[in-house]
Amino acid sequence: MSVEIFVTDKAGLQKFYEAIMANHETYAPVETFGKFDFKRVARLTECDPESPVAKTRSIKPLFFPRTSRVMKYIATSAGTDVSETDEDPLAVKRVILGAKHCDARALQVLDKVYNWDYIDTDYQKRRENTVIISTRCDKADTHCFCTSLDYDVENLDAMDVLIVNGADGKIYIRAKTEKGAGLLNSEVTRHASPVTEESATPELKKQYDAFAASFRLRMDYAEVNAKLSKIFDTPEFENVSGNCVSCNTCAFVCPTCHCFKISDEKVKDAGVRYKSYDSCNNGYFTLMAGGHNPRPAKYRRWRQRAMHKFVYYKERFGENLCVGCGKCTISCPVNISIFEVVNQVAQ
Amino acid sequence: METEVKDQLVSIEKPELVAPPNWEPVIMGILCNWCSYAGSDLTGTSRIQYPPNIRIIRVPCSSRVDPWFLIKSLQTTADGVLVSGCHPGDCHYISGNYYARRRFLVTKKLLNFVGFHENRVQFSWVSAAEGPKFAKVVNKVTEDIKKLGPLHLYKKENFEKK
Amino acid sequence: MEQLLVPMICKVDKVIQETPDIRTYRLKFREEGMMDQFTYFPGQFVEFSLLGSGECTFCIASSATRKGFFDCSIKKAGVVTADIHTSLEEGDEVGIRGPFGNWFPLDDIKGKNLLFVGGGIGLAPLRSLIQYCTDNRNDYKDFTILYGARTSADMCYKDEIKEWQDNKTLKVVLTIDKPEETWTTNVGVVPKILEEVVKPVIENTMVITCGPPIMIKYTIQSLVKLGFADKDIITTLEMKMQCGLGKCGRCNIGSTYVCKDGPVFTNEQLKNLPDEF
Amino acid sequence: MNYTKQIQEIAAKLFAEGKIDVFVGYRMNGFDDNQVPVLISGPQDISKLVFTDKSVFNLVNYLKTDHTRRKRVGLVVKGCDSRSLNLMLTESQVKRENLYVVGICCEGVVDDDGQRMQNCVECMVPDAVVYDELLGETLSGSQTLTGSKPYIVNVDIAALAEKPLTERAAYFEEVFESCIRCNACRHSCPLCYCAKCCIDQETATLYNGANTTSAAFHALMTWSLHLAGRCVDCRNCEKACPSHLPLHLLHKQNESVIFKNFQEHLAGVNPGDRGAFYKYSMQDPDDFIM
Repeated sequence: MSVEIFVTDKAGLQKFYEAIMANHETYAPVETFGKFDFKRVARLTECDPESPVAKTRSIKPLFFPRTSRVMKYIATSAGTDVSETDEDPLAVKRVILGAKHCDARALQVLDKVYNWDYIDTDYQKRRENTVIISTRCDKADTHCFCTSLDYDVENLDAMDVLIVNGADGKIYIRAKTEKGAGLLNSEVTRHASPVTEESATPELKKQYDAFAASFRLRMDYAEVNAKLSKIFDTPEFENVSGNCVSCNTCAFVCPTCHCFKISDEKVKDAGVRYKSYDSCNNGYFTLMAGGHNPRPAKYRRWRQRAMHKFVYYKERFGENLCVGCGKCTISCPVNISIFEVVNQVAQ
Repeated sequence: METEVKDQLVSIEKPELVAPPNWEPVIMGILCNWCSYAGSDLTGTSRIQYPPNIRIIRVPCSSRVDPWFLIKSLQTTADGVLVSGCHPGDCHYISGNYYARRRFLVTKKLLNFVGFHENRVQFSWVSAAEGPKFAKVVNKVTEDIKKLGPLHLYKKENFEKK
Repeated sequence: MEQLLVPMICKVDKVIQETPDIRTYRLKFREEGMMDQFTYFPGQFVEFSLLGSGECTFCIASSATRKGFFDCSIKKAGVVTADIHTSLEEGDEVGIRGPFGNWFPLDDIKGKNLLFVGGGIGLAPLRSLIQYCTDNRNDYKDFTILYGARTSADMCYKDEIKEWQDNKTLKVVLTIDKPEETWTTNVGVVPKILEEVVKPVIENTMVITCGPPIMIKYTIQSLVKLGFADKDIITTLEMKMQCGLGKCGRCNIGSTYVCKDGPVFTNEQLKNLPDEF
Repeated sequence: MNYTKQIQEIAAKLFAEGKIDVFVGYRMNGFDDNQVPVLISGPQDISKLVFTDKSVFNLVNYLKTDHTRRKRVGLVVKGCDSRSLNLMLTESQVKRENLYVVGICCEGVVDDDGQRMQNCVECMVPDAVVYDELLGETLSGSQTLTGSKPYIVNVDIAALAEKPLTERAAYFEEVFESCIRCNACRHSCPLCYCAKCCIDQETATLYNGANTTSAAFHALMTWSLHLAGRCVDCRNCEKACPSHLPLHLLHKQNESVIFKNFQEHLAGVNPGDRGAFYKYSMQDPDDFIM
């Protein structure tokens, strides 16, 4: 695929966004109660594709909804009738505007767990039918540490279209996948002019360098990973989990947390089975019917969370489960930072 | 397949939300065993007519009524709730209805605050001797709810219908 | 994945009250021919749903060599199992997903002496393997079954145990925790009986054990003391599971998903896992 | 308001005398000027302790965790925190003799943006009501319980109460729709100490794990009614909510109804007072009952 890079200005970008909204089912950050949620939008004025990273929720719910019906049943005298629920809502393609780098990366990480062994076809379908347009951040937030992890932020190909606010005031639009190229070919040409890769690269690099220099948090990922994998029994976990209030917020806002629970609800002879978010910080997450709980104490659950993110998932699927977005730290009522935790434990 | 769950929420008390023809409200009646339940008995034995929309649940005392009951009824089948107990001072357990009274006020105000019409939950004191009053109360509640129309707010869906 | 979470409907063919709190349900698929597609091996589990109440994980307690049905033994422990015990009777319908997980290493145990050590409801997965092995009796050498329960009333599969006792090619040792008047044989916890009464041959022997976590722990200790190699000790793990598909993250122990990589583990594998089961 | 030095001294003294095992206080979070709670288990970490007007979180919440259970605990409480502590004592959740309470005469705390928190503006009880040691000057406005300072109805409540019913309903629909049911509000509330919440009971509740708007309504309404007459308006729940929902609306609404109608009841002010629903008066309003 020949790389096509388009260059435009602010007004051109807005026209591009509007064109997308006119022709596609579009999701973009919409402000609700002081934070940005990805919602279906029809006009650019309703949303803010450049919402601040600290206040924006992840795009995970668009692929793994916070609750979904997996089946329904009706018991009749002739027997029980079990079926999947309703038809596919994702026959149409959709476009996500203003996704953050880390969110896009998170989906790449989640692909691994959803596609091993049993394949989650619903998730797959949602992935295939979605074009993700991502704007690179200009500045790191207080709790961001994506550049310290095991993936290459500069050349990330998790999004379909990358938008960069160049240091020269121009806006660069670049397709990263076939899907993205297809969207650009149909929508962007009227609002932007193509440039060669060679001429754009220095600007992109300059912007990235400025972005990378703005990080407060840095760590040596390989070292932390190696150290953590050896210290399962360290008492340090007890110290770092001390002021956790077990509120589960971190898992619910995390773009990569994928644990869920299955529960049944019934009204008389009919019922529905739900699949909804769950968190490993819940005391009863692993509680078994007989009363046996492998992780009864808070520090054990914290250990599971930290180790799963930084060690286990890497061991199993070759990727780090944490993408360094800092959402958990921002949402945490007592600001426990997973960055601090893993570093403190590793030392 | 439809996976993301969206409740069918319709803001209530909109004038255009007219009840379907022949619609009859369902009213949850939670009655205390010693006064109101006996009162409703008396209404029946005195052959006084009252609307059949009320579904009666007998509880030992009006203070047995957890505000949770009201929320649960409103979220399932009921379009309105009537809670009835002994007159102040007549409680079989001496002071149960005084405690209940406090809870009812707070619950009623809170439900009203989040968007339920104040007539959706109603309370009454009906003694065992007040058969006619019970009929009057049920008549009034039924009238009120009929005026408001069916309740759509925060309903738990009925899986059987789908 | 949602379609993988939709269960198939089975009919309860027979209910056997094994003990006051354990029932065995014999299940048949409602649709004809489904049973032929439902291939499973000893040690695998199914997700058993009492529709409307919820889903539970149970191992299959019968062997595929007995055709036409499969068994699940259910102990009353939590909300759903209590519902199952009170409401599920013959002719009722339940949902089944599965089979999931790995199974006992059938090739590895061929031509060896087998020692089964079970406790309480832990006999259920072993029963599947015992049935499989007795149906292919010639593939195996000596056969010992050690089974312990809290009291004689808590012993499940009483009829089947009688069959095993009558079978001259099997050696069956039973034990209960505390003495009872009518009980004439061994009394004591399983590890003690294992060391004092069974005295197993170590050479060419595979031990398969299952039971409550505490029993497994001490049984493995005494097996190691007796001189068994870690790779010859096989057990099945109990862990909270919900999806059975390696997605929901509940059964995660280290980087292992018990529902996919387990529930059957050798002691060698267990030693490499973090101590969280 | 800066009691950093005094609190450090008190903690050092307590550890030196062997009176406590854990001290619960605040420390700087390490990246900006906001603070986070810290549990100190020995004199070596005392220098971390701070207390300024950024000390927002209600530390009484930590009395229900593993790290403080069956231990002797020293902790810092502001006015609202001390009221929740009072309730926990009354409800027999903690033992007074295991606690060493440093009370603060609070001048009000500020949020992340440096604005005085709304609950502090409307606060009726700025001084700690339970303490072993009280820091700061008792403020003149603190003898308000008899009415020298009028009860201020929360601004948001007042604004919402004036709106028509349909508008209110629409507003709350959005609130309940935005709830992701992570239950952070419940876990961060010091008075939600039940081992298993009634909302999580498989058999008792209307919803079992579904994460819908009506389930959120069910959970939040039940929760706020369980806290009616007990909520002390510390706003831990709001700080914890990842969706930034205005949860105080539900609590303040209940509080204002209770204060107005039930003899100016305020939760947790008097020791031994279990809450508005545990007592009654003949004069309670009766006009809404037929």
